Amino acid sequence: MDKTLPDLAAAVAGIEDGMTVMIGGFGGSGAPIELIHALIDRFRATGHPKDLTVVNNNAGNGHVGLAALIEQGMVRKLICSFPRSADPRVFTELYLAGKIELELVPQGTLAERIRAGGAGIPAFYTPTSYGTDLAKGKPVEEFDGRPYVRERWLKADVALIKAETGDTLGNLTYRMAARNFAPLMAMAAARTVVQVSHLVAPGGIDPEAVITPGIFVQGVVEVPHPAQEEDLNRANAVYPEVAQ
Amino acid sequence: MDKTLPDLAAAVAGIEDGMTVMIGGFGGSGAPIELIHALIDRFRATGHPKDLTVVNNNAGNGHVGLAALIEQGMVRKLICSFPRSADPRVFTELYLAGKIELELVPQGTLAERIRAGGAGIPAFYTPTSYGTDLAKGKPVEEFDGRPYVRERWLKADVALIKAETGDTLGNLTYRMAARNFAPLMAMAAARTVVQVSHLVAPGGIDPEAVITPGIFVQGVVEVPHPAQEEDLNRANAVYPEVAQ
Amino acid sequence: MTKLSSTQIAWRAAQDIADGAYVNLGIGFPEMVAKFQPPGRQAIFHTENGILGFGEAPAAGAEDWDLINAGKKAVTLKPGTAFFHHADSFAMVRGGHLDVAILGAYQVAQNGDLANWSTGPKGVPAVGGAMDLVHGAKRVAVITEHVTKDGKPKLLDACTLPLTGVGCVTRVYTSLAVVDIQDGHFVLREKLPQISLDELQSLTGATLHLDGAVADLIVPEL
Amino acid sequence: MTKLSSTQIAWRAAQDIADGAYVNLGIGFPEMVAKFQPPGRQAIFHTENGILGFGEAPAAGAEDWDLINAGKKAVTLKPGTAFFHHADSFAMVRGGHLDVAILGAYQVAQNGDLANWSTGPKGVPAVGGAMDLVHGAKRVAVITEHVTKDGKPKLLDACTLPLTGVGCVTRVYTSLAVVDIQDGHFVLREKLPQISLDELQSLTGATLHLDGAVADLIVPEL
Repeated sequence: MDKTLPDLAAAVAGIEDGMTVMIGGFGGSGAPIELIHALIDRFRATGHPKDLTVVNNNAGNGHVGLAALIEQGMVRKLICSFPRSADPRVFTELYLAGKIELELVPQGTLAERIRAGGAGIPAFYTPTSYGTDLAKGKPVEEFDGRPYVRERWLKADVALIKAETGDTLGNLTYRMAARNFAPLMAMAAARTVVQVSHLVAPGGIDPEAVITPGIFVQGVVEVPHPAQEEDLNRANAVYPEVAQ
Repeated sequence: MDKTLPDLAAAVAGIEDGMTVMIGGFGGSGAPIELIHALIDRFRATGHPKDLTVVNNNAGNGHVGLAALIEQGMVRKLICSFPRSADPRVFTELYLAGKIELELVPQGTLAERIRAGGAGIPAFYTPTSYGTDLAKGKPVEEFDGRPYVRERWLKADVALIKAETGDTLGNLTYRMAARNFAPLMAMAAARTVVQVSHLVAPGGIDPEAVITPGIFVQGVVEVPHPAQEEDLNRANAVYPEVAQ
Repeated sequence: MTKLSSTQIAWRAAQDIADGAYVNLGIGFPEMVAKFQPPGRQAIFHTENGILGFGEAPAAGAEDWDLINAGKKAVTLKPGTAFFHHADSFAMVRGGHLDVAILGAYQVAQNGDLANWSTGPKGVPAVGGAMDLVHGAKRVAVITEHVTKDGKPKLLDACTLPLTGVGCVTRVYTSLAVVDIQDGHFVLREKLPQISLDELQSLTGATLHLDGAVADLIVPEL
Repeated sequence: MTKLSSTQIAWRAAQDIADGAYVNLGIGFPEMVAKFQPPGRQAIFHTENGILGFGEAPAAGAEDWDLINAGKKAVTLKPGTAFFHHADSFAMVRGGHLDVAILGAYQVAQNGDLANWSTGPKGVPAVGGAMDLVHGAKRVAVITEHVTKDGKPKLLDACTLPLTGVGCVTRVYTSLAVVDIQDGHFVLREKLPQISLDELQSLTGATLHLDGAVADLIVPEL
């Protein structure tokens, strides 16, 4: 019953070519930098995984984290709401060159589709995007005289998320707005792997304070003092570091 | 911006004949006994409100709380999943006499319909109830080869709920499994009135610990040491007390 | 007739629950399954009203009525318990996150249909979370007497009572046997050694298929 | 030409926000509205990424990058702040719980259509939360220059750019005027006293209707 993983390599071991991977974070807040970099390490050592479909709110910033994953050529398709950032060059150049696919989803619809995937709701209706290009090809139906667009659930093979405190059963708390998509992605992925800043024994988290109950978590790895994407970018960090 | 209400009478003042009222609680846990009894007091003094549609998981137990509200004849229709309890006589007798309507909803569908009402989702699909009497007349559609039933959102004019700690902005925490439907009902009602055991100033609740953010709450009234329905029933309590 | 007690049926069902499994037990009789976890295994119990990983019943008088299960019985905290609201609770159910749900039954059909919520149009209908559980948990099992109080089969070719769910049950633990449901058939896995196959078939409302050896259903005195 | 600065447009929009209102400000220019709450009024600001009731920007160097708004700018805690996940955040939006959303615009049409997310097929499209906000908040207002950088009207009979939402905007605060959208028409409420009605009309891509007196748009130097 102990869901603790020995290290980051073990945490990203189950991710295979072609999988859909949800990655927590809104911009840099909540981005599981160490898990992403471990996945890059594996790719550089083995050539896998590649052809990933990645679900994230954004498309990376600078040359670390998600941007680095994209820069390595590991991502075939991105599902996101806002592929812009302070430095979106990595994604932008690949996208304009036709080398990466983009499925653009309104942010609230993205969140709700992920929740629906986790909650066993295959489809739902939302007013969002009605009458816009992003509703093209989607069924529309009126309820109480107002038109709504039907959206489908979104699931993943794996979710990589960052939490603040986790116990060995997978119960999680988050830190401020780093929470964002992580609790939803944990629900929607067949396998959710979490980097926690503090790993504690069961009982180490107040049952009232649990945000993600352990049932949604399959693996926990402790990463004390995780890097903050924003700090890395302000220091012009690049991953992997360029050999001198 | 202060949402504090002076007393229980003020808390239930806005509830009118024919309204839909969501009442928190799963059995006795989370039942806002004092708010319900205040509503009964108003009805006995003024003859209003009546013809209410009440949404609750159950149909009351004994002769206090929701059972007492029903016993007073204030409820025209009940929407619930499980109209049974240790002592369900009040509802049972009225129901079998054809004096109260029942809309029976599977518990998870009830929860999701209420959440949908709060989240602006007019309809969603669920596998629950497919092929059963409770799906009769509802649209069915296949997704990925599996049949699902379409369910509509559920909203209310007023929600009456119980919370543990509330601040004057309406941020709430709950106590253990008394949480149940309350956070959902708070979202789905046009006006949510909360009895809190502890009223604190803004800042008195850790922002990470807030379960219901204040945006979902319109009024807060402090009721220290609220009655527990189960305790009342074990003491064979009746509301209002019979005059000697 | 020799048959297992309810306690013994619950014991047998408990043997198939893996260590670390997330389990929902229906209210009433199925709640008993929690008492018989095999040594070295610890399941994590879910209750519809928003608790995961709760502990057993408190001593009489020590109840906290905000800490109850779906049957409104008092439970206790354990290290690792989590609270959540009803929509999250049924996201766990409907979203396929539970490993096992164990429910009672009025009737089970050979195609996996379950009837356990209504005995017909009279009386007050009540469904609770049963219709959600049968379409949510990865494995839906039933524990039940093999026949009704007046001796009629509960395992049938088709349910006659209102359905809880369609094609949802995959294993039935009865007072006489363990029966799987596969490809629209009952497949007998275990039976009490004291009862003959013919006798068991005569108490069952649809053909019991065989698929390999039938094991003896051996349960300790409890 | 005399016109309001962005800061002044933001100030004007802020005057219409009631005490205690729940408000979402679009990223960029609309964020400025928060600075100009009239004395005695305190709105509660919502940001898509899961904070309600946050405070203003911290001093440089005091940022916590887990405490940011939807524009990824650092904010601060205030007494009464609450955190929540993205689905709850957009339940607030889509469920009609916000009193006001104030957004920027490329174009606004007289029927309330808004275009503010895409300037066409070239480049990288990005939508964020705009399409959710326009169908969620009780009141959707726009703040914008009255005309584009090259002098073309932004208030039009119909949008030519890809839509963010249909019939969603009810008030537009521009660098020259305050315009309501009612029954498929622009209705002029306020204009800079220095500009004539004819001149304003010539800078507007659809008829400005009058419905009672047009007030002077008076904004302090800021």
